[in-house]
Amino acid sequence: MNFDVVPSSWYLILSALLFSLGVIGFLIKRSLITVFMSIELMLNAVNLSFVTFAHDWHAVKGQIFVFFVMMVAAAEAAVGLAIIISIFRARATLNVDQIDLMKL
Amino acid sequence: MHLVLFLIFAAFCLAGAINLLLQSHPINSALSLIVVMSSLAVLYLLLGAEFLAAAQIIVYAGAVMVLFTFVVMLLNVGEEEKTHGSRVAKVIGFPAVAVILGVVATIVLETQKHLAGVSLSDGVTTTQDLSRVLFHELLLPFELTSVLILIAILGAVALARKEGHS
Amino acid sequence: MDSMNGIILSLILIAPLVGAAVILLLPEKGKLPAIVALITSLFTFLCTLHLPAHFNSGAAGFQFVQEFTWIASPDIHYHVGVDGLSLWLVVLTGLLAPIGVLASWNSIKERTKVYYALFLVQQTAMLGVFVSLDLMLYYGFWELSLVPMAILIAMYGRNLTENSSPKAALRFFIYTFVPSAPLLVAILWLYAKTGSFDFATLQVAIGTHAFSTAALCWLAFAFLVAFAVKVPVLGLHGWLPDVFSEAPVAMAMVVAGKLGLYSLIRFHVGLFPVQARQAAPWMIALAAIGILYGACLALVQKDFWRVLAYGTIASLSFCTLGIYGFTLAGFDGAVLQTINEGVIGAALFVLLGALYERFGTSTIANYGGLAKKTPALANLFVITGLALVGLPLFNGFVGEFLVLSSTFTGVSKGWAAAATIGVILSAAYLLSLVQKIFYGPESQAVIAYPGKDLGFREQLVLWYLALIMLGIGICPNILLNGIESGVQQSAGYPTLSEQMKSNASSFVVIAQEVRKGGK
Amino acid sequence: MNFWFFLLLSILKVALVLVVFLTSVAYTVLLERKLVGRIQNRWGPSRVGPFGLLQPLVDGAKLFLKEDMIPAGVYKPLYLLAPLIALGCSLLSIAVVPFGEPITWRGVKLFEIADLNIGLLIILGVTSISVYGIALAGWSSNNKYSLLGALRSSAQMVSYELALGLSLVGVVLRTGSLSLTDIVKVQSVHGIASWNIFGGGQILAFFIYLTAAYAETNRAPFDLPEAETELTGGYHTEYSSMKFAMFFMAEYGNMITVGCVATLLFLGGWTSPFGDLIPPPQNFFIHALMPILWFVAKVFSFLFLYIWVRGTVPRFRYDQLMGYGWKYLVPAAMLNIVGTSLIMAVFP
Amino acid sequence: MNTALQSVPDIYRILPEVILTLTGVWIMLMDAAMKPSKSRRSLGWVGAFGVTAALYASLGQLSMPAGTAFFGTVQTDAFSVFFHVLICGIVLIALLLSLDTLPADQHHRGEYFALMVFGAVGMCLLTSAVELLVVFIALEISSISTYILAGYRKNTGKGPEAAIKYFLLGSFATGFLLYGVAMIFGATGTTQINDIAALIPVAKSPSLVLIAFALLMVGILFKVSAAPFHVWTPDVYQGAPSPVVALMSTAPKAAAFALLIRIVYGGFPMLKPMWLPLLWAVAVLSMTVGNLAALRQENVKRMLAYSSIAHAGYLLAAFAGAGTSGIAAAAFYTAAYSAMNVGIFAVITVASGYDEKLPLIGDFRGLIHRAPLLGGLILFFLISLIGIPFTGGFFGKFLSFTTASQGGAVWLPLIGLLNSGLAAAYYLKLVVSVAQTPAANSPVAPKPQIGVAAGAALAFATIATLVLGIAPSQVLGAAKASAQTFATSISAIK
Repeated sequence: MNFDVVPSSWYLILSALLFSLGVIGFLIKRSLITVFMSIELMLNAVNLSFVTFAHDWHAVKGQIFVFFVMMVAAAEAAVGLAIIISIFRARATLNVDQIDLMKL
Repeated sequence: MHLVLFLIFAAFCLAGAINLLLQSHPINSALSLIVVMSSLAVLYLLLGAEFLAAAQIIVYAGAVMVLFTFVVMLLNVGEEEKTHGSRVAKVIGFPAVAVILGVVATIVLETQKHLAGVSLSDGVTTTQDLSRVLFHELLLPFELTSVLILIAILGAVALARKEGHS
Repeated sequence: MDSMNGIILSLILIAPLVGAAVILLLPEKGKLPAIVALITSLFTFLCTLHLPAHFNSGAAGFQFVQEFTWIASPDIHYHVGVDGLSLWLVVLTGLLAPIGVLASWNSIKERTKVYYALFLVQQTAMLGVFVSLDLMLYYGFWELSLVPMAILIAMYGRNLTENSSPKAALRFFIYTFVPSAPLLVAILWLYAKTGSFDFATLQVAIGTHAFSTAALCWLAFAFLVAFAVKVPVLGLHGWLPDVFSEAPVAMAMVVAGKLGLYSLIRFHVGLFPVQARQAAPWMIALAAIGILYGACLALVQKDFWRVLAYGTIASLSFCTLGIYGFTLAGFDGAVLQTINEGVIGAALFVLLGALYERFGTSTIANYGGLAKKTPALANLFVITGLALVGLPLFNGFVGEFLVLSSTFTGVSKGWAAAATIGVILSAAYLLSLVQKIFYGPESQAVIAYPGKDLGFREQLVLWYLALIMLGIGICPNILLNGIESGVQQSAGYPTLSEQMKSNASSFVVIAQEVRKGGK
Repeated sequence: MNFWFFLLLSILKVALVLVVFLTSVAYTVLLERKLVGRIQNRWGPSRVGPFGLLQPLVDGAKLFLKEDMIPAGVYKPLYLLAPLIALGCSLLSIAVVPFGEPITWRGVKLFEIADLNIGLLIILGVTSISVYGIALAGWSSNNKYSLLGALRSSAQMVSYELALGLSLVGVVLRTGSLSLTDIVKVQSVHGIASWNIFGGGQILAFFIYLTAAYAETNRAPFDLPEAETELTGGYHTEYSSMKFAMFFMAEYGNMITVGCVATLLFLGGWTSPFGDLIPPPQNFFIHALMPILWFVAKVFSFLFLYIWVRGTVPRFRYDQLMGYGWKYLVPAAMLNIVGTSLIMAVFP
Repeated sequence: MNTALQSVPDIYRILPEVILTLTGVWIMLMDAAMKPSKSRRSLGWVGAFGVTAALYASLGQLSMPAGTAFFGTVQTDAFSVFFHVLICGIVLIALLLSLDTLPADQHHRGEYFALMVFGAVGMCLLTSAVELLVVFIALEISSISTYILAGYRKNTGKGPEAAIKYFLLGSFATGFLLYGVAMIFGATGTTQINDIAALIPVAKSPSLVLIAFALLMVGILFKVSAAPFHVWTPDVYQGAPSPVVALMSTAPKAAAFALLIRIVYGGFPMLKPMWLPLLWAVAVLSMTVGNLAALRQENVKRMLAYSSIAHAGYLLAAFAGAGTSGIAAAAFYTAAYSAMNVGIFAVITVASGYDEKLPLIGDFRGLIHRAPLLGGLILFFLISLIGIPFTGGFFGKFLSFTTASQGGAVWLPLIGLLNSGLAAAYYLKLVVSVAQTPAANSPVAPKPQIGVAAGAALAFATIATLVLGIAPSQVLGAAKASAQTFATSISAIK
């Protein structure tokens, strides 16, 4: 086995695994802030796919996509965390199951 | 060498991600996520994306996650309460995740024959190459990001500010 | 005047809308909205009278046609016209409008603007149904007719204290709106296959066997159900009693009957003659049972609105019976009876409305011995009742006779007998109603009543209606000529094509005979 | 290149740099105490060894030997992790700093642990990570002073990181590279005249960098995270003995790193201020070591400036600090970028 | 880049977006320059003016030949103009509405207006983007601004809840969308929508394309709140301020539908055998789920939220149509839906205020007696939502179903129309409530005042709904022209 070459698919599967873990986190975590972190994990997983594909195609565009995803993630984080702060002020909890003023 | 590095950091990634799920305190989850992100940065280096690796550290680990920990500290968020959550989400969600993972993995493995391997020596993208495309062909999206960030700043201020102050 | 022919139908359609807009724009001061509504409806009525005046009963096809492309693709046209079938229905609608306004004159006291505006919109919608020759346009008016009705029932229902009038409105709307979904699908399917919404085009396309039998069956069924609910045919009548006891008088008198019956003849029988024929045994059975059922239930009701509701089911079933007998005389009778029902029903509603207005109750047991205090009311009630029962010289007789005799000779003696029993029963319920309200010992309420008889406005309306009943009863040919030409030409062409067209002339002869006998 | 040889040499380099770095950290502390003492008209440490030169060693020994206390209420894993992160980050960035001429010996660069195309970005990245050390320390201490200090500190660091990063863009624009070696090389030709701070016209950038660097390292006049009068010790209130020493070392390590970066980016790095005026020495060893001397001298003068400022400028108020950073430094840095690009566009 | 469009400078192709951005920046600058105590009303007018200017600018784009700009990242054609005009119209109405209904003591109205205008930048761009990178960023611009606006009522607790739900689920969906983009990039090496269509036949792996498409669909269907990705809608609509709901229930959805059309017809035309049944299934599911859930609602905004899910289903039915007619029907329905939905939320805003003094259906009891104009308008828009003829709602539904039955799915209109019947039941609850006489103990909100701006907003929405129902030829023509764009581009690929 050649120790200097790793198949691209390994990276992609790692990415898929991370993505799935992110989705699972989104489903099972009960604190808003960790739910949000799970989303960040998903985005990171996607980024890994992008970079792998960019490497495979020798296309810079894939990397730039990742760059933009990062910027957007930063913007989203700013807004998301601001929302989380405002919800904490209003409800004094971050538990997903207690954010239920509007249930039937 | 490459294989070893890949395995190590992939393991870090996965361990971090799993730890993110297992930890009940948000700050630990955040730190796990930082581990994931930093390991990803190394993987990017392995894939020849050195600018992205640095950006990953600076933007994600250094800015986004700082914000997260900052908020955790500011709100003094405690341990996660163990509430059962939505059963429907789990009943549908987990099989769906398994299916997605299975399908993607199968497809990826099947596609592997069309993909090249990754080795350290090939295809390092220099920052110049990156900027050339970024400021030329993708100028419009780049400029658009400024609008996005403007909105984010505006929104963060608008949302986090307490009512009654101007 | 002939220059008017091209636009007269559009004028009839637009006039009430303009009136509604004027009412909305004017301030709500005193009787102003009512006056505007009355003027508008009278004007519309005058316009509708233009139609019989210039109608050429000998000519084939539709008259007063106006057509232009409304939307190019999908191919929807503004296409209106009348034939003998719709002619008198349009006139009837025009006639009932001012009556409705007068009937609401005192009973609607608040928010008159909205009331009269919606009333006039409803007017347009109903007229539109009768004159549309493009299926899409037709469907538009058909659906539009539901809305003002539902809102008016909800807003101006009689029992405002409880939730009953909104419930009645809801029930009415759902009952009529849901079945129109399959109707629209059927129309859309036809359009997808033929690329046209035009009535005549579709009639030809279906007549030339462009579609599979199964498809036609479903289409016909979709049409049938949508219309049958609106009539209502027995089994689909659940909305009617509620609406009758809740709706304002002017609305209740037009809600049932003519729209559905007209649509059945024009679009079910007219478009799908073969399928209609297949459905006929069922419809006849339903109709005959409906007559018995309605009359029987009417006998035992304690509330006079409900008596009227079940009585209406019975008399509308009569019309259905006439249609699905597939005889020319039956058709004539059905259409005539539809018009009769409109007139008589209107009169009854005005009468019962007058009672309700005076005593504030619709429970029959609260009345008794009223005839002494209000002789005019009693007289008019009796006259109207006799017309409904089908006393010779009144309009009800001609229609009922045509239907019964044609059923007897052309369809089935058994069903005809059943229907005849129904007629007798309806006489029974009406007479017992009259007896309970106007005769017998005076009830508490009646004793307490100061004794104000019908006012001038009410008398005017009722005598006028009574005159019409009598008029139609004495010389039904004025109507029947037109109706017959319409039935023959539009609904009749494919309907009677197979076995009846060959001996259509003989049926015409029979019909003539019957009519002579009627006189 | 032999892999094992590369590994061995790398370990050697790391060890050497580590030792030198830590020693200089210790003596920077001494330097500060002495200098501040002089500024305040007193002696500073002078008892241990000649001129107090052994003072750092004794201090170190003391901190090592002190009782290791962990308060009861702390969140232990992070409480222990935080000083490690702080020190680790402080040590990490020195790895990409080239101390001298890029002389390679058997394929390995001698005066630099790792040569990367994106050395500058690595430094920025590591700087941005170092926030965690302080933030986590403050939070895990379970003490309001610590928390407030940490919050202040992380907010301050995140804010000034922006100005710091932007101030470097001008330099990068002029060089067209993110490699520190390349950045130094373009400043080497005419000596002091071609240094970025003078010849490159980056004096504004240098000023911004200087200010931001003070804030990044939590040094006076921006030492609010540990303003004794309000917050006692700030984020390290609950730390003592060795763990405190780590924070302490991290702070001074950061100072040195910042000094190195300033030297590389603005002051011509290891090149001589006389440029080509003095012909390069023929002797190989002098040729190799002279640049290191220049480098050390420049870093030293930067540190001197650091301490001088600490001794003379009063502390800012927190809102002033934030306002200054966002309202003046960031716009000024952007102005610098625009100006530099304009000049480069007009005079290519 | 083909030669024909070199005559048009790139900047003209994004002129509406440029105008909107400048307007937003101008509002922010003015906001900063004004004294805190001063009324921010004028800023709303500035926004309205800017949006109108953008609307005209996009109409002006009709005169230039269809083509791409900025290295093939955006494309202006009849299609983009159609949706630009639609979105600008909606934002204009929402701005005018906010002008009168935002509480006077709201200090941060400047930001509010700026966010609306900036959001419009993203939505507009979404309809003309043909590069997935631009799509992504435009989507985020529109989403983030709506997240923020959704959480604007901070004092109730419901506002932040709405915002967080919208935000978390929105970002979650964005994750899927991005994963899809990554996959399609991996399969074809490009992220340019038109190139994707050309490169799919030579893609690295067909299954990669399929999974990419599936993931993209998840992301987009979430944005249009089609079942089963609709769970966020009711909570968000309920918690967000009413004028914001008027905006976010229509404009971002319109943009997302435009994107859906671009992607399925422009990017994946050869997968039609696959996505057609998929979209049908989603359509049926959406209308059924939406209507069934709406039946149980007591809260007006929640009910309308479910109804909007159902409407997404009706709209998706149009996709069944063959080629251009399907696109035209979908575009038209989007317009009709937007007109009536923005209308009904506008009326509800005026009637019950920014803070929602009348949350429940029962609270609207007797509105028509208290405020005949508002009550009448509610009835009118509800009638349109039910789908009664001579309103935009009917004609849109009609077109959509006609297209579906022409496309061969007769059962689809049938299900759709039965659903309309179901829908009528809950719309009528509100109709009846509005028309009823007010109960003695029903909460009486102060008699609503209709200001100039809100009046204009209501008038625009009403006229649009009426025109779309009675004389739709003009709009339909525009929708068809826009569909033609696709016909040409699809045939160009084949």
